[in-house]
Amino acid sequence: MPFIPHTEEDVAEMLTSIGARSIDELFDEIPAELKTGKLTQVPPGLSEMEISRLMYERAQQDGFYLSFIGAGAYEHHIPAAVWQITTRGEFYSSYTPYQAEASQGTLQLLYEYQTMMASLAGMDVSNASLYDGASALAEAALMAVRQHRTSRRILVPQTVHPVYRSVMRTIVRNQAIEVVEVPYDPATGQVAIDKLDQFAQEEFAALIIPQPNFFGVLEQVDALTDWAHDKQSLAVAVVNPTSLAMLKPPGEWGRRGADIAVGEGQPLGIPLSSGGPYFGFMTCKQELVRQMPGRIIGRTTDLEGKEGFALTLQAREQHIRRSKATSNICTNQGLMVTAATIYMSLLGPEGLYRVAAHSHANTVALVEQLEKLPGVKKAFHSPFFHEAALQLSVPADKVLNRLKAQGVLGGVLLENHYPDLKNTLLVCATETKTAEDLDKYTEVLRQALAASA
Amino acid sequence: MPFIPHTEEDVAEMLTSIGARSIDELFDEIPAELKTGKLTQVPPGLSEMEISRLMYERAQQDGFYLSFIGAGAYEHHIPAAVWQITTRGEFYSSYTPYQAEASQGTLQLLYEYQTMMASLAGMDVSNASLYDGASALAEAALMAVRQHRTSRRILVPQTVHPVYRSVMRTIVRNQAIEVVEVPYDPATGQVAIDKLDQFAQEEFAALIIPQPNFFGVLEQVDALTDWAHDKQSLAVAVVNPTSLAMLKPPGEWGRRGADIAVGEGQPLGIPLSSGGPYFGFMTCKQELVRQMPGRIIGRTTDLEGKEGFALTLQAREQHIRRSKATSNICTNQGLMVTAATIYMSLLGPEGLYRVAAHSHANTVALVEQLEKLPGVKKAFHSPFFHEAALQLSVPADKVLNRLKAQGVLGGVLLENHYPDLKNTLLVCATETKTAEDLDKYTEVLRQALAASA
Amino acid sequence: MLIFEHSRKNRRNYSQAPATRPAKNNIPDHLKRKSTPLLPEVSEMDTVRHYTRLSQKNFSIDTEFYPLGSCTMKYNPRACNSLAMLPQFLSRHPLAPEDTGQGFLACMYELQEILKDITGMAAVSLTSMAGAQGELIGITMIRAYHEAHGDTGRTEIIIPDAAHGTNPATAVMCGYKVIEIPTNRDGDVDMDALKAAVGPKTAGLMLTNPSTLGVFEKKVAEMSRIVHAAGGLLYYDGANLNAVLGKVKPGDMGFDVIHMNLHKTFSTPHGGGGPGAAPVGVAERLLPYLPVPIVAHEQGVYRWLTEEDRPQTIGRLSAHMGNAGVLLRAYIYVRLLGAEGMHRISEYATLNANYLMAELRKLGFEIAYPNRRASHEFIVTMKEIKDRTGVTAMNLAKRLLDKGFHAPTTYFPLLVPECLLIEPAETESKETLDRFVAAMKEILDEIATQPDMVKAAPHDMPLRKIDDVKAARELDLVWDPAG
Amino acid sequence: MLIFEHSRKNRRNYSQAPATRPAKNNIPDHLKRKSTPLLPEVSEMDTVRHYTRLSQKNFSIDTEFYPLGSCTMKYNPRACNSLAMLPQFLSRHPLAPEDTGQGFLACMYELQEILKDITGMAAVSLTSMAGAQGELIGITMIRAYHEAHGDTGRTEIIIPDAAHGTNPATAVMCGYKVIEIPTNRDGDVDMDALKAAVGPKTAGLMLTNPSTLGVFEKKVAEMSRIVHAAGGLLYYDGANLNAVLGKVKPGDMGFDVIHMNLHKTFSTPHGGGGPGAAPVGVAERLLPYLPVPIVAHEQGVYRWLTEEDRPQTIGRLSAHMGNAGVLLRAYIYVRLLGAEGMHRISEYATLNANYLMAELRKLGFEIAYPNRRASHEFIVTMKEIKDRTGVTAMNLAKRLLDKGFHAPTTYFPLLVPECLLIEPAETESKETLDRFVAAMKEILDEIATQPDMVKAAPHDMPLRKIDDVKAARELDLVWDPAG
Repeated sequence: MPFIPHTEEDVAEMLTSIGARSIDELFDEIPAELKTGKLTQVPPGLSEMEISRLMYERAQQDGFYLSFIGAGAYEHHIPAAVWQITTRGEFYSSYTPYQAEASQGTLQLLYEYQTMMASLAGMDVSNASLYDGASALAEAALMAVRQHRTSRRILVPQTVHPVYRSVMRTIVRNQAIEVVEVPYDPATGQVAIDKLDQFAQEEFAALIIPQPNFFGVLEQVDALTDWAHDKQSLAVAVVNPTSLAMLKPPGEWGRRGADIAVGEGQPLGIPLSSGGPYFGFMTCKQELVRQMPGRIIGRTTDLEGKEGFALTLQAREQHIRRSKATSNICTNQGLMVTAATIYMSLLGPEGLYRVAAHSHANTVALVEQLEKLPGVKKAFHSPFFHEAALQLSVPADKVLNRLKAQGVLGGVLLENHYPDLKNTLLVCATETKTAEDLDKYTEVLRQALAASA
Repeated sequence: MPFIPHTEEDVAEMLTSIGARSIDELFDEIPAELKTGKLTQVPPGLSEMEISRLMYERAQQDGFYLSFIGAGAYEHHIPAAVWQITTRGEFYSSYTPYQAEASQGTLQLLYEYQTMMASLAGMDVSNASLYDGASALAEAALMAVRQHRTSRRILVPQTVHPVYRSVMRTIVRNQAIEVVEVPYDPATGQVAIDKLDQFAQEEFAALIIPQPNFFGVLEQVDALTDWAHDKQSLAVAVVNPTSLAMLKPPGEWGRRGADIAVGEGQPLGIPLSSGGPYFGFMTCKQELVRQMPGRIIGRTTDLEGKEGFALTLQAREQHIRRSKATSNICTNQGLMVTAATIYMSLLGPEGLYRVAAHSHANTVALVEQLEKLPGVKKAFHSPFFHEAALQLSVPADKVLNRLKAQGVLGGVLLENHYPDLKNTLLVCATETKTAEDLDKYTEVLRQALAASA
Repeated sequence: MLIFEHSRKNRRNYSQAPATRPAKNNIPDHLKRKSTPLLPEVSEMDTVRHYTRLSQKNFSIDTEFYPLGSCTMKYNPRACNSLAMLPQFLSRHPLAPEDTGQGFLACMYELQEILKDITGMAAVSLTSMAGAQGELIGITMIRAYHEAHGDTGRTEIIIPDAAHGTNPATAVMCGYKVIEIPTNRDGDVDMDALKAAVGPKTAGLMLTNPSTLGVFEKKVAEMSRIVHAAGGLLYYDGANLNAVLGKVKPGDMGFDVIHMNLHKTFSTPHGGGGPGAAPVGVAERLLPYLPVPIVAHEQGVYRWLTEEDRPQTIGRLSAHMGNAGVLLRAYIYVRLLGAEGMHRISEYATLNANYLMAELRKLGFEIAYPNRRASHEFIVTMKEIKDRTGVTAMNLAKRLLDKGFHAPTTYFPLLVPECLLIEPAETESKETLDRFVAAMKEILDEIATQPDMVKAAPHDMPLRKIDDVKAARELDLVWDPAG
Repeated sequence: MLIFEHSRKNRRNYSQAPATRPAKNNIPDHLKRKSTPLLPEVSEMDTVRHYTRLSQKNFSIDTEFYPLGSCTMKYNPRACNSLAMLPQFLSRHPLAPEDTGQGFLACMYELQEILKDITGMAAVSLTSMAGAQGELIGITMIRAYHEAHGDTGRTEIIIPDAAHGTNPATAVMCGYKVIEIPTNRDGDVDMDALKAAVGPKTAGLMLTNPSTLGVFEKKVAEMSRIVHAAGGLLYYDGANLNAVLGKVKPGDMGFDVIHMNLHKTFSTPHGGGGPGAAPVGVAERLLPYLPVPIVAHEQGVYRWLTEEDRPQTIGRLSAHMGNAGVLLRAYIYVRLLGAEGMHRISEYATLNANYLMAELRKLGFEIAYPNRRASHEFIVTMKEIKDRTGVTAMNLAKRLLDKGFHAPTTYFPLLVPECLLIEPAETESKETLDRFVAAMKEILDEIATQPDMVKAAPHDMPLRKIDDVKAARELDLVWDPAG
C-alpha cells in the first residue's frame, strides 16, 4: 500500500485494541444510504516509475520556448541554491509555525522576509505573504475601506493589470464596495490625469497606483500619491518587486508616501510554473498594521530572555476572532516566501539592482531594434521599465503564431483586455535575454511581418 | 567575486594583521622564474545564468532515447526520495567521517549499508565501498593474492566483463601478478569447463566467478566455487546486486560459499550518468576482513555507553600504515553509497525482488519476441538474468544505426570485445520497459532487418 | 543570528547576477531609487549555511510525527515534488499559448474530472489558492445564485459553533450575517437550533463533516432537507474530507458546493504555512457561477474556459489559475494512489485515529466524545487534569515537543475546554503511534510527580517557552540595523 | 535507532517497485535465492524521516566551518549539482553512441583542455576516480616509461616524510620500494638526503608542493634537475594545487606527471567520503602511456580515444570513464569562475591561511614553521601545551566541535608532534575566521582554567567521545537481528 505502513498484524492488533472486528466497522456511524462512494473516474494507481514516465512525457510535450511574455509574470534567473534549500523537508513538509518553539527556522526566515520586503518597498512593516498579487490588491482595497471608514469606493486606473481589477471586483463586490475605473491616456499609456480630475470632488477610500503599470509604463507616482492624499484617500501602490531595486519605492512617493504597497512576489525567485504558486506581498505604514490581513511574525524572547520569533497580532485573525476577523485568510504562501527570502539574500541589493537594470536595458534595446522594422511602432511615448507595447501594421495574432512556429513566444495581445489597442503586443525582455536572443526576435518578427504584409 | 566573500576592507585588515602589503607578497616564497602561470585556455567566468543556459542546451543536445543497453550499467527506476535526500547539504558537502562525533549521520548510514550489502551477498562483512565494479574486482584479486601467499596468479573466465578484466590487468600487473584467462563455451556462453580443467594441476590464488556473466548468462556457480576451493584457490564472485534478490548469493555457492564477492553498485539507485560516479561494493568472509581494502565502519559506544559509530580497522589504511597499508585507497564513493542505502531501504527485500524479477521477465519476453523475427537467433542456449546475446543475419552496426534513427538504442556489439561473436547484440530490458516498449523494439528491429537484408 | 548580521557592506556575489551594470538606463531621474534596500550582502555559501541551519530548527513531517488535528499532516511523497518541478513545467509562462501547454493542461483537466468523481459534484474549478479562498468562492457563488433568482432577502449564513474560524470570517467577508448554532452533547449539530435558525433570511449553511469534533454528523441528510426546504444552500467545508474519502461523496450528502484542501487530503506540502490549493466543486444548480478559468477538453485539445464561455461566472480569484504547481502535485498524488488508494486513505486514517483514541483512553485521558467513533481525529480534554493539577493542554503540548513529537492542535474547537485535537493521519505506522502513546504516558506520570516541570515546558528545544505576549505588546516586525 | 529497527515483516511500499511479481521466471531452481536478504521493510516516509534525521547529525560545509588541512573544504556551488543532474545527463548510458552524447563530450573535452592549461601539461586523462587512483596511474605510467626504455633496474620511488600516506602506499602497490627522505627545520626537503637517495635505482620522486607542511618547496627546480639527471621522473601530488592555482604551473616546475583532486581544488562535493575525481596530466614524454578513454575533437565531432588510438596506453582504470558526474561538476565550477577566478582562488585561500596563522600566533599558539609564509594551510603544534597541561591536539579538536567548528586535521603530517593542520579555504569570510579565532582563544582559556573539561570533550555533541579502541577490538561491522 503506497504510503501506508500497516502490516496485516498491525491492523489485527489495532482492531483488537479498539474492539472492532473490521476497519469497515469504524465507519458504522455513517448512514448506509450515504455510502455510495464508488469511484469510476479515478484510474487505478500507478507506480512511481509509471507516473514519472507519464509526467516526463507531458513535460516534453510542452517543451521550451524563447519567451518574451511578461504581463504580470516574469522570467528571471533563479539561483540553484534557492530551491535546493527551499525543498528541504524541514521547510517543505513543516506546518504553519503555531508551535513557535518547534518552528524557529520558518519564523526567523519570515521575520527576515518581512524586513527585506518592507525595506524594498520603503514601508514600515510587511506581513508574511498573501495568495498572489491580484488577491493582495483586493485585500489592500478592503483594508483601505476599513481604515477610511466613510467611503466604500475604490478608484482604479485602467493601467492596473486587467486581471487584478477583475479579481478585486470579484472579492470586494460581496461587501458592496464600488470599484470605479479611470481611463488611460492613449498617448502616454499613463493614467489620464484629466479623467482622474473629474473625480476630484468625490470621496474614495483609496486610489490604486501601479508602478510600472500594466503597459510597462512608468506612472507619475508622486503626483498620483499626493492627489489621493489631498482628498483624504489612501494611496495604494501595486508594484513589481524587481523594479523596486531601481525605482523610487512607494514609501517615498509624493509628500507622505503610499499607505499600502502590494504586488506579485513571483519575480523574486519563483518559477513561472503556468501561473502558480506565486505569492502576494503586502507592506504598509505602521499605523495600518492592525488592519493588515495575513500572518505577521514578531521578534520576542523566550522565558530566559533568549531571542526568538513568534506569530503575533493573531487577534486580527480568523482562528481567534472568527466573524470579527480582519480577513478570512489562513493559509499563506509560506514556501514561496522561503524561496524569495533566499533569492533576495543571494542577490543582495546590488544583485537585484543588476537584474532590474539589465531587464530594463534589454527591453529598451529590444524596442529600439524592433522600432526600426517597418510596420512596428511604440504604442506609447513614455518611459517604461521592462515591458513595452508595440503596435503592428498587420494582424498581430497571425504574427504571434508565426513567431511561435520559430520557437519564439512574442508577447501578449493587448486587444483582449483593451479593445482600442488593436494589433498591439506587450513585450518583455528580462535579464535572461542575450543580445543574440534580441536579434533572433528581431529577425523572426521581420520575417513574420514580411509574410503577413 | 563568485564564492569569495572578502570585501576590500576585509582584505586591508587581514593584510595589516599579517604584516604584508599585498596579497601578491604572500607568494614571495615562490621563485619568480616559476611564476609563469598565465592561463590562455580557460575562458572568462560565466554567471550562473549563463552556465545554466549552456548546460541546458548541451543536455537538450544529448536528448532521451529508449535504451536497451546494459553491459555493466543498468537503467532502473530511481525513487525520487533517493537523490532528494542524498543531495542534502549535510550528506553532500560533508567530509570523510574521521571526526566520528561530528559525523554520526554518515557513519550510521554506512554501517547500515554494510549490513544490507553483506546480507544481499550472503557474506559476513562489507566495506564502505570502492571506486567501481571494475576496480573492486582488481582489489579483490590483490586481496586474494595477499591471502593466498604462495600463488601470484589469478584465473579469470572470459565471461567476466571485458573492461573489468582490462582494469584488473592494468592494476595487478605492477605487482607482477599474472592474469590467466579461461575461454567461454561458444554453445552455452558459460565458462568452458573443459578448458578450465586444463588448469586443474596449476596453482592459482583465485578463480573469478561472474554471475550473471557478461553475456547475461547464468554460470554454474556451485561447481565453479567448489572447483576453486578444491584446489585451495579463493573463489571471488563478481555479481550484479539487483540479481542477488533472485539468485543464490555468493555466500551460498558450492559447499563453502565464495570468499569474496564484489560488483558494481550502480544498479542500486545510481543514475547511468555517462558512466559515473558509481560505486564498487566488496564483501567477504569474516576471516578476510583484515585484508579488505577501503573504509570500514564499526558499531561501538561513546564514553557514556551510548551507541555510536566510527571508522575502524584503520590500521590497514594508508593514512596510518603508509607503505605497509593493505591498499592505497583513501577516497571512496560515499555519496553513492548514501543513495544506494536509501534505495535499498525504500525498496526492501520484496521491492528489490520485483525489480529483479521484472527485469528478468522483460528480457525473457523481449528475447522471445525478437527470436520470432527472421534473421534473429539467440547466441547461447543457457538461462540468463536480464541480458541476452542475439545474433543477427545482417551487419549489426547498420541495424543499430537504423534503430537509433528511430530513437531506440538497441544494445551493444559483442564483436568489439569478442571477435568471434560477429553481428551479435547484447540486449537488456529492465523493469523500466513496458510491453509497448518491447513491441516498439521488435517493430523497429523488424524494419531495420528488412531494410538491411 | 539574523542574515543581516552576516552582511557586510559591498560584499558581492557576482555569479548570481549579471557581472556588471548595463550602460542603458532610460529611467527618469525623479523616478529613480536613491536609497539602498536592506537586503543582506552575504556570500552564496553563507546564505546556504544560514538557511540550512535555520531549516534544522523546524519540526516537519520529514523529521517528526505531527498529530495535528484538522491539519491532516501526512507524508508528502517526494515524487510529487520532483515531477511537478520538471524544467518544462517550471518554465512555462501562464500566458503562453494553450497549444504549448497541452501536457500541463491534460493534467489539470484530469484532476478536475477526478475531483468531480471523488466529491460527487457536477463540476470543479481549480482556481482557489487556499481553503479560505475556497470558502470565499463558495459563499460568493451562493450569493450569486440567490441574486440571479431575485432572492435578495437572504442575509444570513448558519454555522455550527464547532466550525473553523474561517467559516464565520468568510461569511462576513461575503457580506453575510453569521448565525451560530450549538452542538449537542454527542457532538452533533443541535437539530432544534437549526430548525429555529432557518428561515427566509437563510442564504446557506456551512458544515464540516466529519466535524472538527472528530465525529460524523449523522443527520446530515435531514439538515440538507431542512436548509433546502427553507430555500438555503449547503456548503461543505472539505477540511476533513480525508476521513471519508472514497466512502461518502459530499454530493450524495446533499451539498451544493464544496471546497477540498489539497494540502490536507491530497498531501501537497504545507510548506511552513502554504501554498495550499482548494478546488471548489458545485452541484448542477451552481455550475454557471463557477469561477474561471476552467479547463475544457474539446476535439482532443485542452483549452481554458473564460468569462466568454461562462458569462454568469463570479469571475476570477487569481491572476492566472491559482496554485498550478500545487495542483500538479495533487494530480501526481492521486495517480500514484489510484481509486483503490482513495478508500485506503480514509480507512487507515480512521483506523489510526480510533486506535490512538482507544490507547489514550486506556491511559486515563478523557475523551471528549467517548460514545462516538473517531473520524480521522478525536478530542482529548485536559479539563479534569487542569482542575486537579494546574497543568494545561498547552503545557502538555509543549512537553510533547521535548519528547520529539509535534503537539496536537490545542484549544480548538473552542467549545471543548482544555482540548487537544489529535489526528494521526494514515501514513503513520503503529510503532510511531505506540511511541506517541508511551510519551503521553510519561507525561501523565510527570504531571503526577513533577507538575511544575511540565508547566515550564519546553525544556529540550532550542528555546524555552516563547513570550508571545511581549511579541504582541512590543511589536518588532522588521529588523532595525540601528538596533 | 537503526533503519532495521524500524522494519516490520511484510510491510510493503508498492509505489517504489512494480505492483506485482511477474509471471515469467526462467531462473533454474538451483540458482534461485531461498533466503530473504536483510533489507529493511519500512515505509517511504519512515525512510525519508530516518535519513533526514541522520543527515542532521553530520557536520558539513553547508552547516559548519571546516578548517581541515589538506582537504580543501570549500563551498560546493549548488548550481554545479543541479546542472550536472539534468535528466539527459543522468539518463545517458555510458555505452550509448558518441553521437548521442556530443553535449556531454563537449564538456569533457573542454575540461581536458582547461586542466592542461592550468597545470601546464601536454595532455590530460579524466579517468581517475580519486587522488589515490591518480597516483596509481601516475606511478604506473612512470613504470611503463622506464620499461618502454628498457630501463628495468629502477625499483625505487623517493618520497619525503611529510607526504600523504597514499604516496608510499601507491608506490608499493606499483611494485616499488619506498625511499623516504627527511624534511629540514624550515619545512623543505633535505636536499642532501635527496642527493644521497637518487641513483640508478630511482624510478621517480613524488612531491606535494606546496607541501603538507603548508610551505612552498622553494628548491623544486633544483630537485627536478637532480632527479631527472639521475634518470628518474617527477610526480606532482596535486593535493595542494588550490594554493598555487593560476600562480605556478606544475609543468613549469618540471613535473612529468600530476594528478589534481577535483574534490579539493575544483570544489566537487566530498560527499561524506567521495566520490572524488583526480584527472592526470602528463608531460610530452609520458603522453603515449596515458590511460584511456580520452576525448578527442576531430572535424567538429567529439569521440573517445581508445586502446586502438593509443597502443602504448597503460590501459583502463574504470569500467567507463571514471566519475563523469563529478567531472561535469568541476567543469561547471571552472566555467563559473573563469580564468580570473582561478587566480583568485589561490590568492584568497593564501590570504585566509596567513591571516589565521597570524591571529593564532598572536593568541600564543605555536606555529610549526614560524619563519615561513603559509601556503593555503599551516601547522600549529600543541606539543608545549601538551607537555605543560596534558591537553592534546585531539582534545582541542574535540572541544572545537562543541563550539560549532569542525576540527582541523590532527596528527598529520606525522613529523610534527601534536599538530593541527589548518586550512581555511578561500570561501570563508573574515567574520567566520574571527569567530574561529575567538573559539580558539576560549579553548586556550579553558585549558588554563579547566584542562580536565577540555580533555573530556566533546560535551555538546549528540555523543560523547567515541570509543574507537572498542570498535577495533570488538568488531561489529554488520547488524545482527538476533542481537
